[in-house]
Amino acid sequence: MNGTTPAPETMKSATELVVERPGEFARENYLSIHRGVRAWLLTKDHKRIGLLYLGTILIFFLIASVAAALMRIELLTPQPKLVTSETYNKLFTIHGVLMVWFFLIPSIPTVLGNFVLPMMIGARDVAFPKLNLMSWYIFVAGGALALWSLIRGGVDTGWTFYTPYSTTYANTHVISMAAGVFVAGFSTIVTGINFIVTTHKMRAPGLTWFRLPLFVWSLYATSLIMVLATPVLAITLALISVERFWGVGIFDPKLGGDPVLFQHLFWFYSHPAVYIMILPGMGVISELITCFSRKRIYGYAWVGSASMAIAILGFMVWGHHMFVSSQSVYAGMIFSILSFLVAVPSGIKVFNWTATLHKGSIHFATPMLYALGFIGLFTIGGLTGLFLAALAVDVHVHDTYFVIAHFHYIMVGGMVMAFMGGLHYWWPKISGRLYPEFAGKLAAMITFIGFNLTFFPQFILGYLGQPRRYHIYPPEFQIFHVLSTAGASVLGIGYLMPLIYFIWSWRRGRAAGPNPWRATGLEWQTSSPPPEHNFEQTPIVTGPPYSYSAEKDVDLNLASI
Amino acid sequence: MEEVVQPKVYVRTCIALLVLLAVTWSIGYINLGPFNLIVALAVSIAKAIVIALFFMHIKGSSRILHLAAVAGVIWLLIMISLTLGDYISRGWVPLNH
Amino acid sequence: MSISISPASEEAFVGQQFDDIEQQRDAAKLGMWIFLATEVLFFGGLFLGYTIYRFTYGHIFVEASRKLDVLIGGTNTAVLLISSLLMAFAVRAAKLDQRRALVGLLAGTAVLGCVFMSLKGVEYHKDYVDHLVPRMGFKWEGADPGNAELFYWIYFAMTGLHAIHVTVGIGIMLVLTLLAWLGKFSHGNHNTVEIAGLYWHFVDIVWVFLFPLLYLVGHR
Amino acid sequence: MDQFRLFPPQASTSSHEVDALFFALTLISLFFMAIIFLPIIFFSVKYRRGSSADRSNPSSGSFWVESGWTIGPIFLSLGLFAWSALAYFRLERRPANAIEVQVVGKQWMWKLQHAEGKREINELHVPVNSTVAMTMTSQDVIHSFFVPAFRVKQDVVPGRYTGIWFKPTRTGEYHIFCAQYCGTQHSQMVGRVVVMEPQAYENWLKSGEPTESIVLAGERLFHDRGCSGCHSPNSQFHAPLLQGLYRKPVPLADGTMATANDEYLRDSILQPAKQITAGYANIMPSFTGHLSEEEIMQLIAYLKYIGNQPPPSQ
Repeated sequence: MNGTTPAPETMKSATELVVERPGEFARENYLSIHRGVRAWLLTKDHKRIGLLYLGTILIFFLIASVAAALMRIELLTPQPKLVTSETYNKLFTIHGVLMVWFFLIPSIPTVLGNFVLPMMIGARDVAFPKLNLMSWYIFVAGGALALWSLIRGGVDTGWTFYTPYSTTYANTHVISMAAGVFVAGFSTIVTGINFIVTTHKMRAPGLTWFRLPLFVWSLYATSLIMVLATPVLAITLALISVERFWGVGIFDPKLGGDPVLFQHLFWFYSHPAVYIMILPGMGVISELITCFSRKRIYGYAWVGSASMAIAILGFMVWGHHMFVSSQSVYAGMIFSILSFLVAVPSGIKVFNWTATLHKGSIHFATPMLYALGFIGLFTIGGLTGLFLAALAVDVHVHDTYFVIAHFHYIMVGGMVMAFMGGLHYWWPKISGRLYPEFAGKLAAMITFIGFNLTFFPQFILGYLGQPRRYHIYPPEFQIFHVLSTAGASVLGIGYLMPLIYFIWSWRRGRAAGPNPWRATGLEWQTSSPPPEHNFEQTPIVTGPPYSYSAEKDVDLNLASI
Repeated sequence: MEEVVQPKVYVRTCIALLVLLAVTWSIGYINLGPFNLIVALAVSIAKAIVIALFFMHIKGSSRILHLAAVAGVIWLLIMISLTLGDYISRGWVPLNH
Repeated sequence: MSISISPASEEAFVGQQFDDIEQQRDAAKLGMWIFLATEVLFFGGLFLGYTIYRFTYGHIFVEASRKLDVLIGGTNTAVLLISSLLMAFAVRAAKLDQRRALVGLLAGTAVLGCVFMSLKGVEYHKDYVDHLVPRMGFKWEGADPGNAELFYWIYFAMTGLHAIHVTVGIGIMLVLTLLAWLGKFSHGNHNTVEIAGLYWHFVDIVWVFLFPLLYLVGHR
Repeated sequence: MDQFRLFPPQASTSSHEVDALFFALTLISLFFMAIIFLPIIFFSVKYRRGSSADRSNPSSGSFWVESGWTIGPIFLSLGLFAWSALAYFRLERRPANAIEVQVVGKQWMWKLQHAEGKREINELHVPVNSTVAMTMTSQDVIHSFFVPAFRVKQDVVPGRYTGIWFKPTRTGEYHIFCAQYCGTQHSQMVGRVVVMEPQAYENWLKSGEPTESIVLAGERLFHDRGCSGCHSPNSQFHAPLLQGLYRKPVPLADGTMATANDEYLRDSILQPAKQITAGYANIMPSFTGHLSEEEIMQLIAYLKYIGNQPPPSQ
């Protein structure tokens, strides 16, 4: 790249003019054009639907966090102090169900994806705006069912619903909870269909597949998993509900049915679902790393293909959740080798992000801190994944806190860090205003420290043999639980701070202008907040993405407060 | 500009499907051992392909539609083959010596 | 050989997010095909269960399968195949803007769907009388009644899920018949009919697999 | 048992093997963390905004570099796979001539029975330096038998048998946990393994009330439940003889072969039509619901005992 080329010149469009008006709040925007509750509830605008989703998943995140906090307080002592075993079991179930299906899976795709995907490809909206709104209503309906079963007394099966416990022995509201997840699954499917068709059919002129931003690639790979894995979860939950209701079914050992078959079906969905939870995060990180080191991504095609490789290979590794389930030894070996191989494309991404920093001009803005934190935590999470892929080691650490720590490093250390990073990065576009930078940096660092303090001790605890889902535990494990609970309280502060300053900045923040980060993506080539149909005129793309220049010093709006 | 297919294509397709149905049905009364299943599946797959090609107009569609049409089937085969692999090989390492 | 028709005032049906009707049609078709891929995996969970238990209890599956009514199952296959033919003609009529033919063909498809469901109902009742319904007076004279019950459980799950899809299909056909009668699909606005057709044909394909797998497990 | 530590005790042969792999993985992880984190820190300092570092001619990718960090990890992971798979295979294949223990899991306790008939609940006494092999099943939900000090774990599944084995190398008391969530008191489905000197173990076995051995209990069931009515040489019903059958190949009516192992015997009692022996009619009734899991295990122990005897000449 020629270092003196001004970045936006590769995106020829009539909307380019707005870039020349920094610090201006667009009066005519998607928020101001139609007012009132009715306009919001009937909106077909992908940006507003993204915000509806943001509000909804925040509610579930808060409820699930309260459940986590109660568990961590309870685990301060080896013997019960706060709740009964029954309540404890319901707490970890509600934490798992809400976090997985009502926060992590929808988080980046439905909030950030909905908001920026059409803008990133220069489209006026997604391909099926009505379906997009419908998917939100389906999601709300699913969430309402889940909350209803919570109000009626909760569920104690764990988020995995293993048979025959869930079908025959549990005395809690399994069917309504399964129905909630079943319904929410259809919202995921509809979103996935919408994103795939949008990416195929709605790209701006000149925007070829290899000019797509990597976030779009990762959303495409995610959508692939959403549409091909979620229906299997749906039918599996339907089967256990009918089995529970009817009293017999295909997993019933009394008929010669095999409860392990349930695990095959469940993990055929739930392992790829892990990639629904992490792939969009990886896409966000590619956007952040490039923007804040003012560099083109290193190895664009490799990072993009790695997303697709993860999406496809990720479907063939589910059996690594079943190494001690009495699955065949040989099936275990096949799943083990494939699990090792799926680590390779994740590694490629991490290496390329690191190489992107080389010869960059690195700005330590809040989104960049989250991105760097993501790389660190995701690397640890990924490497400990190798321990779980290694058959003999997995036998020991399976169903212990080692697994808990591993997937929280991926889900919370990875996905939530990426979600927070992305939310800060696109906040000026969403709200038209800047968040307070110093508070942002502070929150990012508190989150990072709190996270490690919470979950690192759990690796040690897991190797020592502390099983997961234990309400009462041997006293020699107490010190690690105390450390973990202390970390969780720090982590809680790290999450509460952004909630407060985002709400504050929604009205009081400084106007951001169309492109405060001097970023090159199409979503920055329109005013902030964007107009109802995103662009005054359809942009035409003539060059590759990420045409940043590290040699030219730019001043990002970092000292906004 | 939309193109429509001549009626006789549909009629022939339907006749072919009914003939294939007759084949499956009659094979069901002959003992072919394991081939009962294989023939039944082969005929079903043939029927499905005929329906997709002519009734659902996969013939003459864009490549992306071809991909979407086979993706579900490929993923189903991944699910069935890896799971069945577990059940087939379960007894290979005996529990007792 | 194919006949070409030219669009008339098509632009009225293009959504604001699309550039032209061509893009809109392509998007709708692709969306439907992806939805059908998810449907394959939705039924796929049941097909997996069937495969595993047929592998494990092949002997019992053969015996249990012989008690199902192959005449009703086979006739229903033919009914669905012919309904698919009507559906294909309906899509053609919509493209050619032949309103009366379209109304008749859509109604005919719905009627054949109802015939299928009626035969299914007769068969379910017969199964009930023969004590083949799990947990509802299930009786099995041979050995291993549990495994046989498992087969009928899978049979009812698979045909039941399929029947739900047929019922939804009939509902769609009835609504489309009404809309066609009101002239909503004229002048190139045939997208909806084509998409509904894809769904109907898919439901047909599922039955094409269910018939031999459930009714003709071994030879009879 | 109850003391603070950073690393679990190594008390069986497999614990050394698993720990070796664990340390190798830890070293590899540290290596990758170093080659990722050190450059990130270095670049963050050197190329921070406004520094005077040279930023000319940045690279945006190289085929050889990308291939390098793709192929290198592939080979490394294949090596790790081979190592872990071999160790897993040894964990799964139980050695011959082991002390046999039958385990039934239920909400929320472990019921164990030694071959000599001695029963225990949530406790397992075993001699040091001897191989112990357990056959396990559950009478309700899925449980998982986990002894961290031995690095072994195996789910206990209703409707089938799973196995686990270990060879303790140090005397002492170690935790038994249920690792698979099994309901309200899951975290109280815990117990202890007591590894004893061989002589102490012998004394322990003989202590307490005299017990009927598993084989004798099985023989009693074989007669009481009417099995001997058909499965005996002078029966008027045509049923397979069971002497000399154990672990032998059995030709089946559908032309395939089966091996008469524990699972086969269990299936033959509970689902007799699943595998019909060639030349015999499908006349045996199912005993599902008529025998408890312990009784089935005792019956199988007896079938094993007569199954290892030479078949009768007639």
